[in-house]
Amino acid sequence: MSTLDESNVVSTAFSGDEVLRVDLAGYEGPLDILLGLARTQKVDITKISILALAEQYLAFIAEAKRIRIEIAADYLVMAAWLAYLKSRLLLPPGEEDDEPTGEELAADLTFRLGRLDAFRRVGERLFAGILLGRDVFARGAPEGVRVIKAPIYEASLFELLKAYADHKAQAGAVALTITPKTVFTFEQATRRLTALIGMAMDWQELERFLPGELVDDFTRRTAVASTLSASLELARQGKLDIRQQAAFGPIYLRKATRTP
Amino acid sequence: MSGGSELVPVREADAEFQSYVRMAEALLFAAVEPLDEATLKARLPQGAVIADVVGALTRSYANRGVNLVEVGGRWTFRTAPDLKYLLEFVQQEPRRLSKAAVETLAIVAYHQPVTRAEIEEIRGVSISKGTLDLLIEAGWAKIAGRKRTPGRPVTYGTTEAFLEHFSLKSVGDLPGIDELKATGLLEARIASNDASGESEDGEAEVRAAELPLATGPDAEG
Amino acid sequence: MSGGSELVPVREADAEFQSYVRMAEALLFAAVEPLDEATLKARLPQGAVIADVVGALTRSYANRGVNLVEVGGRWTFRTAPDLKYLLEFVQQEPRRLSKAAVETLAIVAYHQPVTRAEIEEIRGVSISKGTLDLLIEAGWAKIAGRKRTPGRPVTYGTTEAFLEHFSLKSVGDLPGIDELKATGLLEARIASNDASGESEDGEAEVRAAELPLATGPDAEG
Repeated sequence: MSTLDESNVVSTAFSGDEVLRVDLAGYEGPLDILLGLARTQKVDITKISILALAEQYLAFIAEAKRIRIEIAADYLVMAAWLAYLKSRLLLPPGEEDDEPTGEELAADLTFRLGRLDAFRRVGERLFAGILLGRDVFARGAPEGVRVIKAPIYEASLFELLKAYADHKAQAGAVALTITPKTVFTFEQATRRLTALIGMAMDWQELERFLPGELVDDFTRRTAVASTLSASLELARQGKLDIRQQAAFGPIYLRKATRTP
Repeated sequence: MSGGSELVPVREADAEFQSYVRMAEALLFAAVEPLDEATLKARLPQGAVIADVVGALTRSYANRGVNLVEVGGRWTFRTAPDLKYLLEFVQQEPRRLSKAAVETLAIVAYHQPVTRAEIEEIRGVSISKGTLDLLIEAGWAKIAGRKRTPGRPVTYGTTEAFLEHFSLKSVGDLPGIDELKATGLLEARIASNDASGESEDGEAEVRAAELPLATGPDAEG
Repeated sequence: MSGGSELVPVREADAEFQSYVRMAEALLFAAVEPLDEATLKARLPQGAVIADVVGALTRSYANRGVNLVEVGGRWTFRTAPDLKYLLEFVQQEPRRLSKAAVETLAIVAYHQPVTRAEIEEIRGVSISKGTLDLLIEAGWAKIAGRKRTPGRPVTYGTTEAFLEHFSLKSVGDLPGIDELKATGLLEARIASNDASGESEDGEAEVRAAELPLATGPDAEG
């Protein structure tokens, strides 16, 4: 992205020596930040050093934390994952054979960054092409010939879907007042936990799996309850391990060591 | 159609003059209304003699399917008079469907086969007779059959032309409630309690048989 | 646009062929939208070879201020790209798309048919409300069908209006698509891990185990 976004903020931050300017506002998630950071290495995206990238990202997040910027959960999840990746990359290979090697994980990340980068580039090329109404123009006052199949009546798919959605919205509006929105449901917890547990190679406190944006104490309690229920269900399915060392003590979760 | 330009045919060969012709051609083509000399003069490079440029353009289009014509001192492209017949029988003014018609069409698409009474029940208002007729006239809705309930009411469904117009492979490709939400078309909060509402169809006849229709025009917009 | 027409240059001289060219010219000039072969064929006399007629017309307009171009397999006249500076006065307010929308459109275009989950996987964030529906509203994206994976998710693709807007003959004409294909970036997954390439959708766990995804349904604004 050569224009109109804030990814330049970090570029400048890391090209100069340790002048870390942290601003999460312009970013669309952790992958976007990683790509911004990767660009500062000024090499072909397929040749970036993932290890250096991981360190940059961790420094970025640490700085954001230090100056108390609100960080969404997925940025922290990525940080945890990169810390894990870093340790895998630094560790001599050959241990724990059931896990993908650090190189494999790094290759996967490189692939994803390269892919996102590629789609961004072609997106720019698309808009740099010959656009109707900007670069070329249709006849200003056509006398009117239409494609034979063109109907007399016009309606777009958008209108059709919007009409139905609006209708549903109206129909649903009555029930809306009854449903408290603040409950973090069992389904949500299961989905979230399923997505996150893969990163928990080691024991992590249950608290760490709670969603980041818990507005009040009530929501938080529902989140704890549903996440605990979800973890029990996932443990039953053999997808994760649970540990609690004392009554009322903290509960720890990790990815199941044996695949079910 | 200035006869004067024929006196200086040399100029037409020159590249600069040809570039003016190209510019005038593009301008006259893209303009939403006929352009006068002053407008062309303002857009073309200084030194372009508009009468000559327009004259050359007029001549080069003289025998083509489209001609450059002068109307009230302004120029515009028009279909050659002898080819007007090609356009006449196909000229049609596209008309937009009303909001009520689009909504009815959406309900027919999502709930087919559906009776008129069911549509009214779902929409909460009675539908004017013209709405379904119009959808049938547009070629998007058709009579699908009859329902096996007392009175054997006619049911409606969508046509092949409907699928074609909206680029759908099948009716099953219409996004469901969750997908509408995911796309951003439906407020995310709303329909989470709608899982049961999904299967309205099966019970519709019961309800339709029991409930009086909302008849007032005041039920919704 | 058929290369074949060059083999029979005789025809272009013949009066009948020229009359077809005039007719096609008139129709294409008068048309509100690009015309396809079927539409031209239906309007022209029997025996007119549309590809030849359109080819001749394309060539005769090649160096003019207005060109005949193919978009999405249909033909239309457009002003020559090099004259854009002249026509700024008719320019429409360009639709300003957000970075997210441009990226999403690129993924839909180059990766179609693509599910919402796949778009999210590539972008690493959940799709914000208003991105896909904006593209659908602009008439550039449409529902392409459903994927044969668990849950049969809706897939998205681009429309003819998209090709028209970006002056593309077909999806295969997208800039850089060959490079993207050659680098393997359009393939679902990197080969190194497990070969779960095809059915990405149902397997959130597999992906999550490899790389974190954006998890919150509202991870972005």
